[in-house]
Amino acid sequence: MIKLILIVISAVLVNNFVLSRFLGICPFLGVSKKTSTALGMSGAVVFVMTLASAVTWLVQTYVLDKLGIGYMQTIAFILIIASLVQLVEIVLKKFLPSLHAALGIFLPLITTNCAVLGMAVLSIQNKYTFVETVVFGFASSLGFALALVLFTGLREKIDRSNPPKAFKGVAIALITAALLSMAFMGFSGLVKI
Amino acid sequence: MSEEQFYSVSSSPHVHSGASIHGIMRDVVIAMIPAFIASVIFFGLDAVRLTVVCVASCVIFEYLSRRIMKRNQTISDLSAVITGMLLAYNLPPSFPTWMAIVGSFVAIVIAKQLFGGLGYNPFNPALAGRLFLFLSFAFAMSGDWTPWSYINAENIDAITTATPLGMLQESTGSISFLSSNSNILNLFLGKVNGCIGEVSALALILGGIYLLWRKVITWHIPVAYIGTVAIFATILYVIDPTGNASPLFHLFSGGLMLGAIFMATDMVTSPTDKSGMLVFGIGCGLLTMIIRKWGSYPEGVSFSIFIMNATTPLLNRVCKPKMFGLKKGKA
Amino acid sequence: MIETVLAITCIGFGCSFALAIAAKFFAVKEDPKIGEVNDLLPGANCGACGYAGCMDYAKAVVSDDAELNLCAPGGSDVTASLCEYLGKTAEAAEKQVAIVLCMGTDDVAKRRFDYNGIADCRSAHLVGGGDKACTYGCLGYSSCATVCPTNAIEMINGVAKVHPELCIACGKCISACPRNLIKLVPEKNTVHILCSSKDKGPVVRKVCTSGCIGCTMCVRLTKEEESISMDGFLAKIDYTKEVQNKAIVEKCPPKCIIDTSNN
Amino acid sequence: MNIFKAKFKIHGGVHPKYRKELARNEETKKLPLPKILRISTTQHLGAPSKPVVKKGDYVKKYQLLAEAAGFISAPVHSPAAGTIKDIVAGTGATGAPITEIILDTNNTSDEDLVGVFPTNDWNTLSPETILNRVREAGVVGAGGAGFPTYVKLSPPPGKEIQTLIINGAECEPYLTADYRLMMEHPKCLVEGIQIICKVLNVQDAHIAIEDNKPEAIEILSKYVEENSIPNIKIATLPTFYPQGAEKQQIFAVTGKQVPSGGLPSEVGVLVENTGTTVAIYDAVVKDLPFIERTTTVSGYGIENPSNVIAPIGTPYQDLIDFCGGPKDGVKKIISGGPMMGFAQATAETTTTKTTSGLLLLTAKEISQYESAPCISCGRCIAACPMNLMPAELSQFCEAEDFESAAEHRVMDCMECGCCAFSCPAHRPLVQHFRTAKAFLRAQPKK
Repeated sequence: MIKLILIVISAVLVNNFVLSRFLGICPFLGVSKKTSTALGMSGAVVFVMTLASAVTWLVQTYVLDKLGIGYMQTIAFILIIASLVQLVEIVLKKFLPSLHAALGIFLPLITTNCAVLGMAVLSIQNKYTFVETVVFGFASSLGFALALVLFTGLREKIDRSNPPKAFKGVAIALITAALLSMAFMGFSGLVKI
Repeated sequence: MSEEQFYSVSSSPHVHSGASIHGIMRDVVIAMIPAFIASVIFFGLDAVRLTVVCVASCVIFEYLSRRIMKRNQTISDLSAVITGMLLAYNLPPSFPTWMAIVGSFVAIVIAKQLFGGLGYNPFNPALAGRLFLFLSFAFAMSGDWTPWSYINAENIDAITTATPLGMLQESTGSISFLSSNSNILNLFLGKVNGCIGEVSALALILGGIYLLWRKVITWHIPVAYIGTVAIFATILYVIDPTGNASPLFHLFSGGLMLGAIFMATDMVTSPTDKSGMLVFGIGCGLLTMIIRKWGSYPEGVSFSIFIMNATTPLLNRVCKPKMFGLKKGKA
Repeated sequence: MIETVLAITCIGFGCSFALAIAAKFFAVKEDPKIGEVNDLLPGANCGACGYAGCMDYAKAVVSDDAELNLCAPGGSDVTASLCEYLGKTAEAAEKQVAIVLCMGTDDVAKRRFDYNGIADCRSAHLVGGGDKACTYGCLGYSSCATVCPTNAIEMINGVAKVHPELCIACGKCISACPRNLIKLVPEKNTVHILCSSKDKGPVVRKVCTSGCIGCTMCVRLTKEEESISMDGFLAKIDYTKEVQNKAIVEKCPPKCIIDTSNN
Repeated sequence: MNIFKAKFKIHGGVHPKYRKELARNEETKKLPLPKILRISTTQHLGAPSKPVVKKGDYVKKYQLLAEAAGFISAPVHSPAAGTIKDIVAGTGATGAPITEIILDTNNTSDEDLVGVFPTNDWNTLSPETILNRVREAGVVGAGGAGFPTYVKLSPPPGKEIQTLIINGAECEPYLTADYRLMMEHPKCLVEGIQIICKVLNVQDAHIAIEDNKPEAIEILSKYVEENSIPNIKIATLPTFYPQGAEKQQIFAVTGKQVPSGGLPSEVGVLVENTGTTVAIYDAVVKDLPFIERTTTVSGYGIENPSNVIAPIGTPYQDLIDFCGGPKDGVKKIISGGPMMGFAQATAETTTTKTTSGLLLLTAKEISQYESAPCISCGRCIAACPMNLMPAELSQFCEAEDFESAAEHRVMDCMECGCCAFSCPAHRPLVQHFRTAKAFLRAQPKK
């Protein structure tokens, strides 16, 4: 049980997917313009990552390992993640059309989101059990959501700042993200995992 | 009325309280002088060297960046001087000069001017400079040295190489000697190792009282921050007195006083609403103790304030005053 | 080797089967037109049209009839196919250009008080009616220039001036100007009366030396074409007609009529 | 004793330098009739009145010059006999265009007037006749807004008024017109209050006075004591700005909060300015139309600051010359108080029914705005009596994001100026909000 808590702390705070491992940066920068889209995106990512972690672990252990074709891991995982994202898109279009329109291009982008694939591959490398993988998937998507919401708050403040012309827009956002990741380095060593 | 002599016309109001940014910053500089005197007493020439270098380089960097960005000059509002002093207070006496200049560059140019100058920066510039130095030159920041004031101190055996928190971090056996009264008194007065500006809690508290009296800061952030650290430390101390240092130790050691009174209360990067300030203070307190207790760095103050700076825009959105005449609880 | 191929195809089939069920189960009634319009679009999802991808633009074109010429990569042939599909004619009317009807620069027009406040026309207009002596003239705090998406407006000596070649006639500057000095006129019209002051002659002369004093000289000279009429004490050009008699440019006493054909 | 201390304290408020001692001690003087009067037709909130005279007409004193146009409007009467020289377009104190009736009062006698029929006992008049007299006399709120009084005195059906508050706070610095009025005419004020009580059939009325005017409190309470009027009490309020604001005063005296966007009548309270009450008394008892009012001419830029009774339409220049002319170094001429008044470009503008003050301020007294960035120090939030967030609002307005400004309730800002007064970065906060409100008002109601 302790190990699960450690996994959660490590995934959310210590090696946060966006701020320490620098995975999933493009939706992180793309969707952080408005809080409503950021929350929508986080919701979609949590749903996809948790499901993806479960399904990819099952496929890895019962299919790939059984047949000894571990090298097919990437293709299989991408296939699963893509279909999960398609599922999310259909569900969102049905129940939350406004959010679906607001997210627009960033929803299909989750398929190529390295955070999702990264999480799946990492959980295999760390030899987690099934429960640990799902918890790790859920926790890392929480980490992504935390970083995204924090960054959206900051983004709305710096959108009102007036940097020199060359730094307007994404440049100043990247600098803020750098400072934010510097802050999160404070948590390093919090958990010996 | 001759044609040329125009009247000045502006929107109402036409009178003003006389407050100015320069006035506020001047009060903060005055409040930091006791800490400077304490640092000179304990660390002598190094303290003067570092403070002068940091303040000068901060002002020069601000002047140059405003000139390059073709913006109006703002070095007269003393905010660069304050950033310089705060950054210097966070540096150990043996810190090399060129690194201090790099720190000032990061603090002023990257953390403040790139965002457009005072008021636009989401993070406290002095903290950004300190964290950058802390993460890039870890060795220089925590280096072992013996402040000259120790040479002629009477209790020779009290010479310790690391800072009080450093010892707390590395120690494995019982550390009850850390919480002895004499050590606490040393901590309070500042006769102990550490960064030049943060050692003397007495001087910092004096500065804090001056700021409160001048209404530059309100009590909410410092009290919430120091209160949370005290409560958290007491709980730990009650659970395991040998393994943990006493609450008083935690209050007067490390950068807590400097952080709570001068860095967390930086107006630009802390919430504007009273309830937001309380949440901000409590957040800083929790994070500081978490990092001190379980984190790999001995000192958590800078990191915790820096992280809470990131939450300030969200706190500003959540904690809002209720408008007059909105009895029915509508936001 | 064969098991790999089999395994992956099984996973593929499994996923697609699940998606087929989901698509059926959560089907959303969609306007077929949107799909067809989407096929006409290049599908680059670049967002240049200001919508989030081509599907979104298609939806906007069909439901809330967005402009048909916004697709940058598609260019004119996409616009043409959209028009022909929707049976609408894109307003291929002649190109419109914005123009600022004031030339009261700081050297000719007087100010009446020393304004201390926000350097923005909309705000300055609200404080004491604006610091320009002429209550109709351009205040010169460049609200229109800041709002112009293509930076076509430049402030020259305190008065806004539109560069016709950069102007895309989006109309943002018209709503930004608190004194409604900016009009959309056909590009081919080169003669303009750069004044909007409705005050009497002597009042105008006191505040601005190049303001229209209502002497009706230009109206008399262009009597046959009836291209210029008087609106109170202000001469106004009827932009549906071309002004032939270019002599009015020299004859106009305050010289507030210009002809942009030469420069 | 009929004096009680108001017990509710409102949030925010500031303490500007009051400088009331400049024009507080002498008696109110009367301005000799100026040669030219330029009477504006927008003397009130609501539709401008329509002139009923034309160029060249000869008019008597008290004769109707312009009739009310619509429900919320008020008639304008001639303050003196004279010939109408012209009816022209001019600019009002706020800089907005107005129509002015230019009256030449050269060598005309003061007796040449339209007959007036004062009554010696107003108790015999029915509320309707009182209301009619108030409407025909063109009485408007003298506090600065200029809302037609008879509209205010006829609350919408179903809304019962329980308490009447007479606003004697006069919290704007420099202005002492109401103070002098309370000192010199307690009788007119008290009877005016009784008239209003009769019209609204209200039981108790409070005169709200700030505690920096002890003499006024003492005189009024002595007057009420002697004539044993039970239902009028005096509420003393702590002195700070904006104690005189309607919603704030209602809360301070009764503890009730007027709902956002609502009228005071919704909480059963009505606030009336002391100047307006005396004008009601003049209209009902002396049958005099609202043709003159007291204006405080003050500031370090005027030779001898004093309170002057001047007919409406008097050019500011005449008032300034009457008070000894300007000293040198006058940087600003302000119509009204320094916190909410309008700065003037020239001294040609003329007084109206709502001109409570005319200030000539030197550079030492006024402040300059610079659009320095906001350092979110929170002083404006602490000062705002409506509990809004001026810091955030002004950043929205700077980015022209007026929708978010509307969400943060910029329409509820009453432009009292407390935020801009206390802003260390000298940001023109009130101008931001005024621009946002003008923009939002111009938006078609979606």
